Amino acid sequence: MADLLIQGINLEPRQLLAPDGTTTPTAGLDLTALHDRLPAMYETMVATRELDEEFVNLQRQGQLALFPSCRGQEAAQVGCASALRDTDWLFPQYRELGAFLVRGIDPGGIGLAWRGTWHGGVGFIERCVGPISIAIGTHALHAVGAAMASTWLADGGVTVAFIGDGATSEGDVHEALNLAAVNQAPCIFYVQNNGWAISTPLTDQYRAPSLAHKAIGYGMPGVRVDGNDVAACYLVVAEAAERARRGAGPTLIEAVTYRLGPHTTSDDPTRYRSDEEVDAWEALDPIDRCRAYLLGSGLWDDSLEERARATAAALRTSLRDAVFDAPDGSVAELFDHVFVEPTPVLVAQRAELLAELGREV
Amino acid sequence: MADLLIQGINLEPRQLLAPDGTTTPTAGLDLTALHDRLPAMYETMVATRELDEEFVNLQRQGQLALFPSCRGQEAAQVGCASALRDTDWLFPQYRELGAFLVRGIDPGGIGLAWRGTWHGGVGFIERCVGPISIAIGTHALHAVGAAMASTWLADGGVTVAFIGDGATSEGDVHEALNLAAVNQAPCIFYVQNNGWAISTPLTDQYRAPSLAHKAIGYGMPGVRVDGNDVAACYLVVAEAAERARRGAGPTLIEAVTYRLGPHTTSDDPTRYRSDEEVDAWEALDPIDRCRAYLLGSGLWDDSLEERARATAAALRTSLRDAVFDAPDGSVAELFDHVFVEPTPVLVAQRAELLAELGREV
Amino acid sequence: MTMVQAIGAALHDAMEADDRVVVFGEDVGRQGGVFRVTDGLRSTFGKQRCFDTPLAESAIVGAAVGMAIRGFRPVPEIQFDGFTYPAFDQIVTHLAKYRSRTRGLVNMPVTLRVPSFGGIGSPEHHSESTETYWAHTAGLKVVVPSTPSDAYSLLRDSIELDDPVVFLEPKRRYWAREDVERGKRTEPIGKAAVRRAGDTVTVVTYGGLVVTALEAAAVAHDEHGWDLEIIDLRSLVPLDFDTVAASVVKTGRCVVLHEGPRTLGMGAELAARVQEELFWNLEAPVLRATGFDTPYPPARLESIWLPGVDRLLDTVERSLTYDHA
Amino acid sequence: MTMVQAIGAALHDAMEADDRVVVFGEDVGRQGGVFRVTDGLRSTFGKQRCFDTPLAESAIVGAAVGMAIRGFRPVPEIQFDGFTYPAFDQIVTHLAKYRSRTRGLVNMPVTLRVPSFGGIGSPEHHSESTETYWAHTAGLKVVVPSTPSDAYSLLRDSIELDDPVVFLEPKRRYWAREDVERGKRTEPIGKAAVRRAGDTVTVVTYGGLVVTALEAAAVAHDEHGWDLEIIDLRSLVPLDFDTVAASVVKTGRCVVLHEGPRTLGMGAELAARVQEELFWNLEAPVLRATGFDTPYPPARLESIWLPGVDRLLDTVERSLTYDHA
Ligand SMILES: Cc1ncc(C[n+]2csc(CCOP(=O)(O)OP(=O)(O)O)c2C)c(N)n1
Ligand SMILES: Cc1ncc(C[n+]2csc(CCOP(=O)(O)OP(=O)(O)O)c2C)c(N)n1
Ligand SMILES: [Mg+2]
Ligand SMILES: [Mg+2]
Repeated sequence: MADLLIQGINLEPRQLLAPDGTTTPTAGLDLTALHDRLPAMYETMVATRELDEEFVNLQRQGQLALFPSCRGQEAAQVGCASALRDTDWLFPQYRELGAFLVRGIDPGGIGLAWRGTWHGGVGFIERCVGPISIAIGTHALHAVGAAMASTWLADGGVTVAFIGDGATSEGDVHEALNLAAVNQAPCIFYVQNNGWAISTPLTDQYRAPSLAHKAIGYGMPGVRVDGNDVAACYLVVAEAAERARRGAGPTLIEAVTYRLGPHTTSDDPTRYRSDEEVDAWEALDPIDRCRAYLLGSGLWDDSLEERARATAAALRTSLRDAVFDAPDGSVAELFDHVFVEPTPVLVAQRAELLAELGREV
Repeated sequence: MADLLIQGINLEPRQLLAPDGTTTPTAGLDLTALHDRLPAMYETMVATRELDEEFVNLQRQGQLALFPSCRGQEAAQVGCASALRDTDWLFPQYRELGAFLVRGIDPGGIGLAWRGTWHGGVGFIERCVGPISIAIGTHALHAVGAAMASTWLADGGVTVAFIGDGATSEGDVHEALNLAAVNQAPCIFYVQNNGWAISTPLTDQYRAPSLAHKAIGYGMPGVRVDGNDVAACYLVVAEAAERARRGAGPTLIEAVTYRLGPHTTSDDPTRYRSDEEVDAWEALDPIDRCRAYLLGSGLWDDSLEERARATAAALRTSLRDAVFDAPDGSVAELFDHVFVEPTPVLVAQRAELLAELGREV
Repeated sequence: MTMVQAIGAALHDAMEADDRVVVFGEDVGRQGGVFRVTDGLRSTFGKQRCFDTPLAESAIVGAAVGMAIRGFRPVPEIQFDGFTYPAFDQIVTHLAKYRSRTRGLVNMPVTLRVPSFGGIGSPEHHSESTETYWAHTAGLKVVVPSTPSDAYSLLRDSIELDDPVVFLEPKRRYWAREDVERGKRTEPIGKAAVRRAGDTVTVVTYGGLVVTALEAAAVAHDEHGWDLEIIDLRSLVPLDFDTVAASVVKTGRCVVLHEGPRTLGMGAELAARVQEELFWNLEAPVLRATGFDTPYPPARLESIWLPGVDRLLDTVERSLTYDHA
Repeated sequence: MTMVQAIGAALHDAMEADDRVVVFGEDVGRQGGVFRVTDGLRSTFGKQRCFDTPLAESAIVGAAVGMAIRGFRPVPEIQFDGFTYPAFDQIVTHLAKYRSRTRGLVNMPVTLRVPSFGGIGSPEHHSESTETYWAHTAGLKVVVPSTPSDAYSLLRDSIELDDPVVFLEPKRRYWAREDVERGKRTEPIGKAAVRRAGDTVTVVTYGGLVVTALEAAAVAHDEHGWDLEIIDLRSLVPLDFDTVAASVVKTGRCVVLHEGPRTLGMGAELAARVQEELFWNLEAPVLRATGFDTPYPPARLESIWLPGVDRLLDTVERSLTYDHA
């Protein structure tokens, strides 16, 4: 394992749960401290998986314009978000359904983004979560600004930016890492390295030994974690959050995981990757792994699975109810949210459009 | 010294010549191989220093709008450029007078940029040097594109991007480093860390152990070199160039040096830095150091100093002749260079302006 | 051939004709582009001439500048209109100005392909009208095809041109079909096309809305007996003002149709030019049928936000009934 | 007080009035800004409220967005006009759209200060007219003061506004002096000022060229007996079209004066609007006295490239002598 320590950063991702659900004998981390939390995380992972499927169904039924599945990344997302306080701000990319559910964001509000009813979704801000952010990498800077604000407010808050492997190539992510480091902002850069940026593999994305190694160039701690191990993700984020809260600055975490589904419902991954690769990662399913551990450690009881399925079913229903044939929203709203008070030009254009629509009716 | 090795990169800059002109007993590097080159580098450093002074004079006399002095950075620039072939492309920021002189760029052509006669200067491209680039960091990407082109052309060329410590914070520099690494482009990122970005000190610019450490996050070699040691700069660049030429990819070099003068002639550095700091660096003058070594190693002869002064004097004269009360150039040219063929709008506007000027006469 | 195929064919033929042409961008290699425009280029020309880049738009344009300096003719793709913004500085500061800065010594034969505009129900940032940003920037040519055969021809021309071209491809016409004769050039860049002759009102438009204008013209003719003259600009820089002027001299009325926000959209420039140069020919002001000064709407609202046949005909009617109120 | 001092005073007073106001950017702290605008703020308010950032413009704007989300009122500075371009994506994609995207839940009370425009012999990229880029982008307010007292007042108003403002400071007026009563507000954002009343021709301008227009008006009056009405827009978004219209109704003639490239400059929008709404009031087309469609020239050529008194008077004369050629 020593040869995996490259420039002080361990290439072997931190892991608590082995793929078969046994405990990895690593770093003396105490898993029992997590025992009261693991069942809830399991439940949320199952709900995430099922709700994700419902999103895909709804897209197939023409109810959603598009959907980016997070299948395979449930542990990375649920583990991370579960380690934080509800008042800690999260800045997601777009694929973080697991984190959204931890925060209790209404599935319908997420669905409205993918239906094309409202950009960014509805119900995020109220839960201290930034809107869905499609312009890759840009939101990392919002996270840093928000984290700096936390320092000034002395609110003990931590801010997390969710970033894809592809996103690390954008200039904005570099500027964000650097700005956070210079200001020792209480910010966590949480990279979900899921192997692909649409069709672009990691080898065309970067040449560093790992994405965690980028931390060195910013003077912040960098850590790789097994992104399919919900316990390890939880603990690594909890450590980084603790460090951030006591003023010790930002951390770059690379959660090594895999996007089991297509990039979005419009994508055909067979054009660029092999079934074998996908199968190998299917075998590392994060939910199975967590269930195996719960079973092996005596934490399991059948009501947990029932509860998980029930939660999932309720979320699916709530999503369907919210988006199925949902009304399109008002075009007037578009004009009303541009500024606090519409400019004369907007007032006139709004009236013009309403007149046009009126005439059409 | 072991504690200076942070994550495999040596914080102690590579050095061949100690400040007193004796040889530093480092890394078994053979200085004698450089003996036939050192006198010429000395000469160019002296010429750079003197021509730099002439630029400052001309600015004071109102002949130039602005000038950014490179005083103190002569070794970093001359050492680097001297280690390259004349057909290797250089992409400068704006302060690289030493490199320009190595390339034989006419001082007048440089002066026309600072006089405000022509953006970017005149006579650069002909010498495989990019125009003066004021938009910080942007030219690093041009260097990568040019380096990729070298690979395709199989011309054995190496491309160098000159970058300031401040520039490393820009997103473009990150994208450049990453793109070069992924493509193993024959490119050298040569950071002159001169302590300041206008009034911003290094502590507000980055938190990495050194700028060379950023190389780790791109999977390329990173090296610190004493930027006031012309021999070390030469050798470190020669090594990187050799590596690039044989297809082994890019290198990030941090030349640790100091801007002895103000940021530009408009700047008042007493607002942000102490005399003590400047004095400490004055004592490390790169030209004195080289002269001391030449003296101590028997390479000196008085005709060298004479030649250096004569070269410098000729360059000063040539600069004065080119810029003093130089004509303003033709406004028509502005219209002619926008496109290969001017558009109808440009043809009309050009005529309009010429008519206006005609009327004024 | 669809427009997607026509563009792919143009890239193929250009790469075949000149080995200095290189194609790159996000997902253009292995995947053949998210719209399959570059499908097959990597296997035909090798991964040196058609390659995937890291996810970094500024890098894509900045590297293209560097390649052009060294004699290549890069044809980078930006995956969607809204993702030209991270590359804005490289486009405006360098691509547009490099020739000037080097006093004409270094040309920038770069063709920046951008799947553009709205109308296909895309998510946020995927439906932007960016043409004002480029057309206002001195040093860029701006080309917008509306048909597959024009897409083929204008792209070949753009790649052969020694100036930088921002090539805006109307996504909503990507699947439009037309017989395209490979190798054949239509009119050159800088020449507008009169897509329908008429003498009632001049309608000036480009890209995806040319079809909208033609549909409106059919309705106008059938229902009102108006004969609209439909001008497809084809390039915004250079602008073929002569063709517009000839039409307005004939009709005395002009409506500009574009989908981006009205304020400082192309309609502003065209209105300014037309009234400056044809003041006494106008029977009514130049009017604008456009998108609104809001962010581009979510997919479900785009069809009512976008200017369609109704908005255009309303505007034409306003032009025709304009009087000394 | 110079305009530099007036802006500094406005920052000081805004920071004193509201401790959520934070000022940051390149060299604004220790150095007090390259123009000394922020001089003294760091020592008065501490380095948490006035600080130097790394050299990264996208970071400056992106972080401001994040701070605004958390309730602060950031007043970032971009050191020069041309360096807004690396931040273009954050400005257009986020600053302008965040309120819409969050359905009105998150305001963006960010005032982006940008020393702007040419005329002081600066090097490349330091003299850009960027207003078209912002005014065309839905969701941004664009404010351009022309006098020290307006600079003070408009900046205080901008900082208090819950919308994002791009605040373009005409560098060439930085050292202009005027008695500025601290704390006093002039007219609000969205209200143009008639700087000189007249009934011959309406001249619409803003920023550094207001003085040029007034000089031209004096010459016009003395040498030709023309009475120019000079309108200083003060803000481009919102645009006070009523004031422009009232003037054009009176004069029947309008010239727009701005220094950026003509194509799609503010003159295009104003010409389009004026002819759209005041067609029958016009005795001549709206004309434009502007910069040209070239990159901004090097310092030694700027005085002949920039529109000055002569170009404006030529244009006014063209307006007055315009007839049915
Ligand atoms: C600035 C920008 N460029 C391009 C795109 C198009 N795009 C959408 S997702 C994506 C890949 C993102 O990859 P990664 O960051 O690894 O996230 P993942 O999709 O794997 O979760 C690309 C290129 C975009 N949305 N934004
Ligand atoms: C994109 C951009 N932002 C800001 C500036 C203004 N500016 C000019 S030089 C400079 C500092 C550059 O520092 P550094 O990279 O360390 O180079 P040095 O001047 O020390 O040689 C700044 C901020 C600029 N020219 N370009
Ligand atoms: Mg990914
Ligand atoms: Mg520096």
